[in-house]
Amino acid sequence: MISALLVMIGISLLLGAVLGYSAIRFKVEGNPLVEKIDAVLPQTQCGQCGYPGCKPYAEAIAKGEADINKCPPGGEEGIHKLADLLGVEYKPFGEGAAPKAKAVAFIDEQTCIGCTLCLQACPVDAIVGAAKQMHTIIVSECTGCELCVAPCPVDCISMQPLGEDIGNWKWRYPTISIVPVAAR
Amino acid sequence: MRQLFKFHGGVHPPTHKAESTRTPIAQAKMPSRLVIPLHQHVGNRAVPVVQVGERVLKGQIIGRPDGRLSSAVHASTSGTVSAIDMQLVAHFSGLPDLCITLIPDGRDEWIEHSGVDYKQTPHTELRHLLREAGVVGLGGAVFPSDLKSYSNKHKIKTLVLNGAECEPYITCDDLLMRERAGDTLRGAEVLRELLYAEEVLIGIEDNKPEAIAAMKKAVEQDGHQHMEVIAVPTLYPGGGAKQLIRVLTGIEVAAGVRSTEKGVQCFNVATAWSTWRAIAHGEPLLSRIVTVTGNVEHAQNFEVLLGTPVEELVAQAGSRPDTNRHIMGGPMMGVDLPSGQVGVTKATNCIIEGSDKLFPPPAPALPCIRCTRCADVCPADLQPQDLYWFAKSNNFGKTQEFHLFDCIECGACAYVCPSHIPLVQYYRYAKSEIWQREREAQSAEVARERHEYRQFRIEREKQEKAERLAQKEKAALAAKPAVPAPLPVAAAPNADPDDTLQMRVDADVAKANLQLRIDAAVARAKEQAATAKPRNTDALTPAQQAEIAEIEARRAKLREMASGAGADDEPPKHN
Amino acid sequence: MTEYLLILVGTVLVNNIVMVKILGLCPFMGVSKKLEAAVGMGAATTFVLTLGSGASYLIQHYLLGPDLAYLTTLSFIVVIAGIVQFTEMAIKKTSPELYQILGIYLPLITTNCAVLGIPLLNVQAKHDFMESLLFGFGGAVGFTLVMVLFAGIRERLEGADVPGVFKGSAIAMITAGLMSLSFMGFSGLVK
Amino acid sequence: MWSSPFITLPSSVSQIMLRVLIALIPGIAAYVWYFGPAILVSIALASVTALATEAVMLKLRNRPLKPFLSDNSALITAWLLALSIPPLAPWWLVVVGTVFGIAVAKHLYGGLGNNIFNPAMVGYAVLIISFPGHMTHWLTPHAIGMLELPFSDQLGYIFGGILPAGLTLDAVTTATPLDTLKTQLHLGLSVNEIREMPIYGYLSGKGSEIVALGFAIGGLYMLATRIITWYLPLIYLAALFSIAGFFHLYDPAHYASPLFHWFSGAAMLGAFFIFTDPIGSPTTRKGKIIYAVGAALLTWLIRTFGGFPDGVAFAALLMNICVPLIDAYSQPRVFGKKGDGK
Repeated sequence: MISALLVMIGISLLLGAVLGYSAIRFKVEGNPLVEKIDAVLPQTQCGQCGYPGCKPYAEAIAKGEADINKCPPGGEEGIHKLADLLGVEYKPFGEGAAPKAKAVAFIDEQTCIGCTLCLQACPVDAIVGAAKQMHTIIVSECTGCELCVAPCPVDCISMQPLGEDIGNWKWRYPTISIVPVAAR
Repeated sequence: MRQLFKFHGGVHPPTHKAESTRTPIAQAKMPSRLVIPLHQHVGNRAVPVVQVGERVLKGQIIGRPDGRLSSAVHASTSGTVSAIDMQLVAHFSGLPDLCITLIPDGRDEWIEHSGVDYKQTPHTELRHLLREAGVVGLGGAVFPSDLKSYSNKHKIKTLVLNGAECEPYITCDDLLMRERAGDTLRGAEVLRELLYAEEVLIGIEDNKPEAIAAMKKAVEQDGHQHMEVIAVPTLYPGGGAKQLIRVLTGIEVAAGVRSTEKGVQCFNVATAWSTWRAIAHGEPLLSRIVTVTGNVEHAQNFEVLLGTPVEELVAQAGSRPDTNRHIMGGPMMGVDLPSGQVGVTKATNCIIEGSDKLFPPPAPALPCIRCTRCADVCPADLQPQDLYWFAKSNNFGKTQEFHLFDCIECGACAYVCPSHIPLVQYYRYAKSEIWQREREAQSAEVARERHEYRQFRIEREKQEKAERLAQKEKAALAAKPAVPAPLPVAAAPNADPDDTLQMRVDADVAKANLQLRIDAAVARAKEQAATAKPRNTDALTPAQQAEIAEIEARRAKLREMASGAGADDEPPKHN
Repeated sequence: MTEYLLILVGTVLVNNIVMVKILGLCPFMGVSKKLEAAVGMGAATTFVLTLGSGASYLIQHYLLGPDLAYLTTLSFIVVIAGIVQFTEMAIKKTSPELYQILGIYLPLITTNCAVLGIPLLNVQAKHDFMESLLFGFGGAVGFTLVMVLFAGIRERLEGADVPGVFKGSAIAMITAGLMSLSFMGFSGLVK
Repeated sequence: MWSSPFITLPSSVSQIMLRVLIALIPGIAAYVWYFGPAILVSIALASVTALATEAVMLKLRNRPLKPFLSDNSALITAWLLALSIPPLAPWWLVVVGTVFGIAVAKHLYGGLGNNIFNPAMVGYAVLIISFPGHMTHWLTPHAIGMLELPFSDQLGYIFGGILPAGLTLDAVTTATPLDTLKTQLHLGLSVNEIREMPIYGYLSGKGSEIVALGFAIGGLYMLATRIITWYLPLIYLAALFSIAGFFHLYDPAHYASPLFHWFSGAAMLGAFFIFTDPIGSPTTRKGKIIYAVGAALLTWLIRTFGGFPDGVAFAALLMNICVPLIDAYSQPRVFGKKGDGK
């Protein structure tokens, strides 16, 4: 009985010592994961995930506080990428959080009064203008986050879906195949 | 006898070239109107420099190059600009692009032009002339020739002149070489000078003996020292630039590598001819030779003004009534044109009139059985069955691992596929999806930078404000014991506590004023909106209203969180 | 020498720990979606198993002996847990990606029945030290081999037109079954 | 809109598969000549079962019937399976094997082109593991002159399980030449002594060696019509020859000659019809070579040391497992790129 105890205690002490040493030897600083998650997110900074921007959301995911299916602009593919990165199961979007077609904000220049409220709301400084001057959207920088729509006191901002032109046209998935293949 | 090299794979589709080589090149009739796309080349779209209603002369620039990688567009004949708008163009998408519509006046009146002696002209000047003349690669790639005729420090040993013309049906280069060998070689000589190339190898597939003979004769007659006409085996896609370079020199130019880095440059024979016209005669690229063949009464090559609507062109060859499609280019890589109204462009080497009899609609595709017939014919040594497997399941990362971007879309794989899978379409689909993702990743990167900079800016402003306030208070504190001091200078105006107070009041007033102004403006705008048109929030569906409410709620939450975060951060510091 | 070779061939192919003994299925199913993950898991398991077999032999022979045989399982678990902890820390430091990919399956090597099974089988078969090491190493190599092959198949299956209800784990299980069927071809090769 | 290329060669999957079936005919003809028409019964049985299973599975998977039933791939599976099992076996043996092969190994993976394992070989493996007794009773060739069951009685056994009074199955059947060799070697006889037994002919078993020759002729037809490429079958045969030859030279009393290996069991059938199944073999040239050598090694190992009489089916299945990995690591050099294609 005593010998059994001694043996177990001995093993435990030895392992404890080795593990204690390696805990110091293999110490890992920081969490490089946040950067990786942030790189997957679409950077719209729209806050639809419930966090004030993409980086905070990435931090929350890394800490395990947030689900991976809270980013509609990232689309299904974004969730798949996050699932792959984190080694977790894919999770579909919740009710009513489905991604919308990409759109950019458009300011009706007739109605704009130049109040600068939308300038303050834009997370990527994609609206130019000055007080009492008409504002306009820099289409190429607009992420389509919709955060400028609500602050406008005269409701002159609307979201316009991006049309297809020769520049951004994409080849379609071939359809004449008789075996329908569901995209993953 | 020169040693020739081989490339992997290749196919032998029926050539159908004899139909259109029976008669010499004919001048196409002046069309009723010209639809000239402003984007006929690789790079940026040309910028229109004429107005609607303006009269232009033949050869006048109507579209200026935009940026370095771009080319000029000219009026193909004299006439009046009737529209500058979106028209259907020869593009896989079938989408419209910006075109200039010209109504010819029938006088065909040239703008003043003259050639130069290329031997007496500096190279930069020659390249400028090419750019102004809108000369681009006429083999189908339409890359601006001025950029290609610059070796950029790389020593060019060989200039390959591409007269292979491997695609079935197309014979425009064949006829060009038969009838205009002299000027073509002169143009090649100019390009050789520009590149300081040691030799010019003219590769022509051995199914064009007349063209080979004509070119050989011209080389002899004009005494071109560094030129050699070489018959290469007929094998599709032996006329691809990379493949022809491989066959003639043994050099392999990988995807994403410029051939000049390997000491080779390749031009199409028609480009060489146009180069000569542009340099020696000052004639910009206004027309090209187009093969009209397929389902027509008399297949033939025509000299066609750029912008000529395809319908008017094919009518001259006697397009048969059961024609149901116009294919621009060859049957292996061509574009199914969206309409007969599309204008001929610099890339239009051939128009094939198609019918269900000539090109039966594709059989339904069966699953891939991995028979590797596609891999056996792939000229880029790819594994098309694997590319297909991953493209089919949207596994784009894997397609790139299997070198999707080395695919030249020659169509040999789909040609031999016993399962009749539209392989090339899968590759194009995968490529454009990857491009889109890259675009998105880039814009996400930009957005991230802008967002981070904005946050940095806001933080800085906050800090500066805090510092200013702190300074003021410090100054105020310092000022109090300084009051008895006789020096009024020490009491800086803004150091006065009353002053600070005054400022705050001012700020409040300003704020109030702003609010007033905003209110007034809101009222005004509302009035205006009410009279002008309904507000965008009027007449909303309940779903939209719910959406707006949801966005509002999100914003409110954000504000709350932001202010919460701000409170946590006081005093401001970076962690 | 021949004996050692036979042990190796026997454990890698004929009595493959996953395909024939059907041990260690949870990492086999769990970490075989990606080839790199499978290779990483195989390497980690090989490390743990080889070290574990050696350590458990020493404990069995020099610490426990016949008197304390009832402590075998308990002490083996403790030792294996210790080695897994160590491996986990080492991987976290050297390859954060692999650490992330392996995720929960890395600490779960502890409860991988193959990892406990092999030292226990060693005891049962009365292997000497060298044989124990080889048996552990061979078993782990066999585990890695089928993991990697299986991961290759699963990567390809992602593109296959598998009927809806069989997508994912179901077809993976069937594949594992058919692989096991194929491995029966080795039966009789080594006694 | 339709995109280029607008022209294709007129070849099709069903045509390729049909040629494979045609190539099997010389071997089957030899089979009938030497062993009687019972094999035709199992081929017919397997074909009907295969098509029916295919149809049911397509229906269940909601796929069109016509293009897949007419692609002839199910027939190849059926024929190969029928040729691998003894003709004198209860009818349900063929049916179970075929159903399992087509339903599980083919359609659960997504049908034609998607399977990992060769369906016929999966069916065979399931049968030999589940019903080993039924899988060892092979017909004796006419040439030996042993007691033979008339065809009508064979039918009676296949469909009714009834043998004529006073006959046991063992009396009218025999083990395969490969199986006999293995058993007798265990009993201490040398290869040469065993080869003196009446079931052996010039190279291998009487009759069965001619059947193998028939399959080889069919294989040459497929090579000539470019249905298969030469390196996979020829390298397989060459590798099998080398391995067997090496050991035969080392100890002729215990290791059979390479030609015996070639013309015994399913080696020829495997070389030209099983290993060359494009869906279950690597696509790269290098990969095909690795695959062929591996298959030959496994065939010989299992035949010589393993517990099963023939190794071809298991070699095929084991190599099927390796194919995705072989493919991944044997990518050829891409045009213009160095070595590994980077």
